[in-house]
Amino acid sequence: MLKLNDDQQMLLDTVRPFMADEGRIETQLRHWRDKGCPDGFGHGLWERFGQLGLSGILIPESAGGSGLGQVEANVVLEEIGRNLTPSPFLTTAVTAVRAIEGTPHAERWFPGIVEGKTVAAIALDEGPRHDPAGTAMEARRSGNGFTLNGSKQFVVHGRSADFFIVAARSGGSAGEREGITLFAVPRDAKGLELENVTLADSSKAARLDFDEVAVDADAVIGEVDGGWNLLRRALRAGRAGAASELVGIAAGAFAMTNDYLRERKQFGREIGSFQALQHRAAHLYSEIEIARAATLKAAQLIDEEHGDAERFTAVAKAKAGSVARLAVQEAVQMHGGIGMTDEHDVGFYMKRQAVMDELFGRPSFHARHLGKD
Amino acid sequence: MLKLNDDQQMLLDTVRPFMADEGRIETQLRHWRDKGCPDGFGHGLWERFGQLGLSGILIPESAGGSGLGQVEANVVLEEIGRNLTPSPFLTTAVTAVRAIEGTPHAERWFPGIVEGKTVAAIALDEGPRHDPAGTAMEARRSGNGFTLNGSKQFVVHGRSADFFIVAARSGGSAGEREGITLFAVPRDAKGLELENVTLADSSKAARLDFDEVAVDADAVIGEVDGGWNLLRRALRAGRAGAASELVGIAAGAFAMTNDYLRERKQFGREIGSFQALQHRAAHLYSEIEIARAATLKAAQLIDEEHGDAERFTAVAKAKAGSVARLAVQEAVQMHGGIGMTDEHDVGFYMKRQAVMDELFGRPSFHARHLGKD
Amino acid sequence: MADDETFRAETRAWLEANCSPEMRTPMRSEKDACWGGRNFKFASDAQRQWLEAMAGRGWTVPDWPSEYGGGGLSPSETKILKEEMAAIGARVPLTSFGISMLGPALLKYGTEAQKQRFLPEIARGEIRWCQGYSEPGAGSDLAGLQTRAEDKGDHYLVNGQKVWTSYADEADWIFCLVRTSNESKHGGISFLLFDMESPGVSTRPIKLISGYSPFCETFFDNVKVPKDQLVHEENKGWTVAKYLLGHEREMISGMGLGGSAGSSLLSEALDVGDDPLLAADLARFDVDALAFQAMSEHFIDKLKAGEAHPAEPSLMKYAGTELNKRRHELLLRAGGSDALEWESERSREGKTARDWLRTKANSIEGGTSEIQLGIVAKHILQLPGA
Amino acid sequence: MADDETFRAETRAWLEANCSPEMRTPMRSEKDACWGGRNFKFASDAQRQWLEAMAGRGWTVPDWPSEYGGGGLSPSETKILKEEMAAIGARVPLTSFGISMLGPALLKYGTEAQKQRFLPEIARGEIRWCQGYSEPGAGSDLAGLQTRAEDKGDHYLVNGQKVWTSYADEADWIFCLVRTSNESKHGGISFLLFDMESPGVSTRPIKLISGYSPFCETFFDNVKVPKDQLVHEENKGWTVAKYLLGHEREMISGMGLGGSAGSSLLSEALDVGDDPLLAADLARFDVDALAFQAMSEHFIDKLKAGEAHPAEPSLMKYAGTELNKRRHELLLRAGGSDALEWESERSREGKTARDWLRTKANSIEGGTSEIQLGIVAKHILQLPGA
Repeated sequence: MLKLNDDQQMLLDTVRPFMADEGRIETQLRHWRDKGCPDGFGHGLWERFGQLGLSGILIPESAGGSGLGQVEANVVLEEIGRNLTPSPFLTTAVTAVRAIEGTPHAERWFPGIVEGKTVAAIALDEGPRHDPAGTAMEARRSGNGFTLNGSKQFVVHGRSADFFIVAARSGGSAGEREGITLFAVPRDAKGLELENVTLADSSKAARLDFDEVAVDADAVIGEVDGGWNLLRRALRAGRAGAASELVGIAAGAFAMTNDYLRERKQFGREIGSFQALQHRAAHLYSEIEIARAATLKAAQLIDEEHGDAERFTAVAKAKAGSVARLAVQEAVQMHGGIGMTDEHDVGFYMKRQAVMDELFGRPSFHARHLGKD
Repeated sequence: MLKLNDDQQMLLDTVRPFMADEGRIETQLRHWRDKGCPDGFGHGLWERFGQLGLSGILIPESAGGSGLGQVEANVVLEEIGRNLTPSPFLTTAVTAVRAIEGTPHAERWFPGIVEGKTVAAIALDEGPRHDPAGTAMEARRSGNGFTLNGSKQFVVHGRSADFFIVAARSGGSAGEREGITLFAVPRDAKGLELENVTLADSSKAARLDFDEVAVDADAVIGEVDGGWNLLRRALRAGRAGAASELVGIAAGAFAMTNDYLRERKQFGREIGSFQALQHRAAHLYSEIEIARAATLKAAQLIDEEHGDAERFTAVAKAKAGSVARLAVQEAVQMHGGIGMTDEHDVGFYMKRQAVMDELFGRPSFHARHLGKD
Repeated sequence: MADDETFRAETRAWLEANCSPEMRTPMRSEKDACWGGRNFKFASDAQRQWLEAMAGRGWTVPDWPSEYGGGGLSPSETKILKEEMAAIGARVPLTSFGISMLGPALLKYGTEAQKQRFLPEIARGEIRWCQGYSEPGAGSDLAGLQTRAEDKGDHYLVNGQKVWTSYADEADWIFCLVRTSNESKHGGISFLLFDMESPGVSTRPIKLISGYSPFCETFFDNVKVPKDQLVHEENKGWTVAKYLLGHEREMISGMGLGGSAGSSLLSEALDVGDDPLLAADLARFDVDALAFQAMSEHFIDKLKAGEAHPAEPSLMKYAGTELNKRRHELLLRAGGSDALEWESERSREGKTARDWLRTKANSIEGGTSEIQLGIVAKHILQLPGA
Repeated sequence: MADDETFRAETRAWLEANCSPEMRTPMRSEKDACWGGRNFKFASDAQRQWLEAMAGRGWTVPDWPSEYGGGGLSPSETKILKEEMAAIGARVPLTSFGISMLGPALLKYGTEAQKQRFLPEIARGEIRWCQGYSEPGAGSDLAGLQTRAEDKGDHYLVNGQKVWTSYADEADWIFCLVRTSNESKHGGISFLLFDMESPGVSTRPIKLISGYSPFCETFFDNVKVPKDQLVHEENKGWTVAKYLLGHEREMISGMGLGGSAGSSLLSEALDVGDDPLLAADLARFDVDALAFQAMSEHFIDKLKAGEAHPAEPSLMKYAGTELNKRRHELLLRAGGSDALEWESERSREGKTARDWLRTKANSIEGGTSEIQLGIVAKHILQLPGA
């Protein structure tokens, strides 16, 4: 059944009011931005995620988590998107958990994640565009371990991270899938320099410089030279999750706009009674519904370990990104001047959309590869 | 001045009523189609073009022509587009004339063109997509001349043609600009087989098979191996002309639609009073105006032999093609069911647009090359 | 669940035995479909046998009650049957507006006598139906219809004209909207059934821009219709019509889906030569087509669970038909000048171009895209004055 | 023509002598512009000298009459001046709403005394003007304004509030629409000029999503405005406003043009890495940008010849601003995650992202795209009820 089951619906009924209350723009995104918070999110809310069993949503019950799947993670992420709630949920609870599960690193880091205390960050991109196979950062064997050299960017929540999941090249050359190794690198590793960067949506994404950073052999996640499969598993979860967050962004911007259309009057009538706006709103609604269905399908296929999971994950990320872009553009335009002011929330949706559009690959990347990269 | 000058405006004031009367759908396109005319156009009208000085519009006055330029040819072509008038004007009076002017072939063929008696056809494409540099047809030196082997398609008005302008490869290899030679091949050449093909818009475009077709050295137009420049000159004129015809198609479909919007009632009011349709109509109108300006600029630059002429010709063909596509789609949709019937004229605009879109390169070809190919 | 598995095994075996190889090849066009009816010429014995076998089990309409000629299957059995048919590529045994449109309306609004009279004939493919909705001049404003039915005691006398009647020239009966009162626009419409061989009925095919004539104009000149062929109450035909239109939209949006889901990705299927801009358009189309495929599954699952918004078929109809138009624009462009040929054998008589033109009607027939957007704006988005 | 050539030669020589190298470098942003006014801080001596030299010849407003501080040039001379300035990359010496908006309105509707009083100051850049049109709650419905001006014999008493007043906090005077009658919506509006230092005027900057504050809210609390500062007749201010809006639209559409015409093709200028779909979008954008460049030339030539339809500036404003928004969407995407940085030195404090956000207002300010489309539909297409 391509719809939420009863348990998933119950989860939604819990998460939606929680996020709309504790995760709302006023008390989270705007609050931390105006305070100039260097993390860009509140650790208190992250601990609340832990108390509610959300931060450990993908972690097995045997390890103290909720033992749920991608569909459930996406339920949370759509609400995060709807409220633009800043949190390390996508990178830590979804992407990083999928990267290290089933490896010895899980034992070390899962407890802190379950509690909503630990933060992880993914250090993958090396240029302005997402290109996992293009990973060029050097991982040179030395002694018992490796020495890392190179730089990473767009490392979301890098400053707050307790550890980084770093993709580096131990063999082969940029462009090849073979030869990539994943490492878990602690934030205090010697030779690792971090620049905390504020993005357009007030989130923080670090740039990292690795200058002869030495790591032990046990820093390797999975197999040496065989990181591609783990990376794919992590990215699949991260991309499907990002798609769901984008659906939430689109739905949140649309809901705000539809309310505005019904209330705001011009020329003596509600602007929502103007047919040109009605048709655009109906088209946009239709697109959002389609993007949500595509994202749900991707999540279900991931949970089923289905062979089409990669393809539909790419479809979901591409579709949700394009639809969310249309949604925020229409939202700002239909709000008119007020939507251009910082005081109004709708502009936050536009900024967040731009960042999420790029994270883990933009729509054109996924449309082109359709899950093949 | 990027607008018509007084003389050009006067020409328009003559051509517009002429084409709307003698070139109209009922007496030309529909008439010849319903009669199953194998030429797809009326030779009587082509002679009228001659009497009015239109078929010789680009031919120097010294050779009996009107000695005018691309802007004037485009004035005629926009009216041809508006009325979907079938005629060999674009291929013969514009493209072929530019291919042979200044060569001995002009003396032979110009008089018949001036009279509206001679028809020429361009045999260039060898596959389903326009690709001049990809010309592969073999022109083998033999004796005093050449032997041609290969096939051509989308040879508009091929069956009616007195001669073909054929691009073939005397040197180099497919993909290179060097090594292409243009030939003037009479229709009765031995070894030349012709299949007359009806296209979606009821026009006729032959497929030609050259099986050891022997031609004399004087069949060469311009220099051996140096046909590229002549071909470019001819194609530039043909493309700019096709752009103008597309603007006419768009404008004709739009005018028919705008009239319909103002007359047709549904739900007790004119459908043109529905705001969603108003905005779409206004957007379309704006696009057509832009396409026309771009086409006029291309024509002016061609007449000035300006360095930007190639680039703006590409812009004009790409823009006019895309805009005309939007125009016919909106026209059919806004006409509703009646527009789907053969009895109504609006469907003819959609069919003609599709053919003109492809002729001398589709929008994506020109957007990509921007005059560089 | 165990029962389902038994049903699946039995069904598979039965299909294996009864569906001939010919009936497992894909249909190339509407012409290959089995439409049934009094005058239908079966394309082959295989086609006739397949219809008879399926109709014998009520499986032309598997989820209808068996007392009306249906299969009486549960939703999960119906799904299994469809899956098993799909697995061997079995053709639909009977294509019929009686099944997709009139039947559901009769099941909901027909009298017991009407159900017993008409439904089994539909299930067996004995009567081919056409739909008399649109009128010249009414267009999207369906309820603005003018065809009159005067009460003459035991019968109605029908006069007027319909247009866009699909295959009226091949149909046996018509279900038809007529005006029985001028007091209100929607409240003066009735829903009648009558035989196309009734005196006073005539049809004229409409030639389309694709060159085909699947639709007719249909004229009624003093046609007598017995009163027991009125469905639902007099002046309440609009209720029936709306219900039926919902089914039509589902069917059309389902067809839009069928147009793309079964086939491979355009970006993989088509050779675009050296045209990276077209390749880009194909890649984006594939994303949208796969996403819409997911939406179709989601919609059907919501429908089954009774959770779909009543206006959601409008959304599906809109999105599905616009997508299908775009698909054919791309197919045309990918074909280049080859695809512009209209009458050559090489181009299968212009199939690409004619199919492309045909799809332009998708967003007009069954309610225009503009009408669907208006319905979504009003009923789902609750926008004022929509 | 011989005269023109003489003028061109003289102009070239004068520009060569008077335009310093610094004033021949491109402006990087609005901040580099010379805005003039009482409190303007010149960025450099070169900037001041360039303004003084140009103003000295009346060439800040070359086509205004010389008795009002203009250059008194003919259209062809004006064109030559612009061409020669463009040839050496000379900066515009003075950026001013007085020049682009108020001036033309005063030339058409001002009294002789008003022209003599205000125009020379505008030409010399001594007074910086702002525009008081929009009000909170009115939005696109400009004529729905509520700011009241009561007739107090020799002066008006103005009370109310404006919004979206560009650089009100830096302006010296305001041209302002006020309501002098409630009898009719459009017929009760008057056009006033007054000093922003008048008692009762206050401003508050509005922070935008780009992080900048180029606009203000402006409040009027019992502001006294002498009656000789009324332009045109009382209650006929809407006529002046419409005339001026036309100029604003031309200017904005011209800016849209300037945003793309001067620069190179996006498909050549940007590195998109391995993203052929983005490359396809850039190629299509370039076609549209070059076509719009041609349209702009065509529009200007029609304007000069008096052949432009009065509603055509709406078309230009619509098309130009939508194009500019698209341009910045592409610039953002081409920049990838680098372009998302907001405060780093590397990103020039987020210039790409902030400029992108800024352009979202293009299709709102000066009349939304929806308003422009409505004007085209009504006045050019003559559609009913538009």
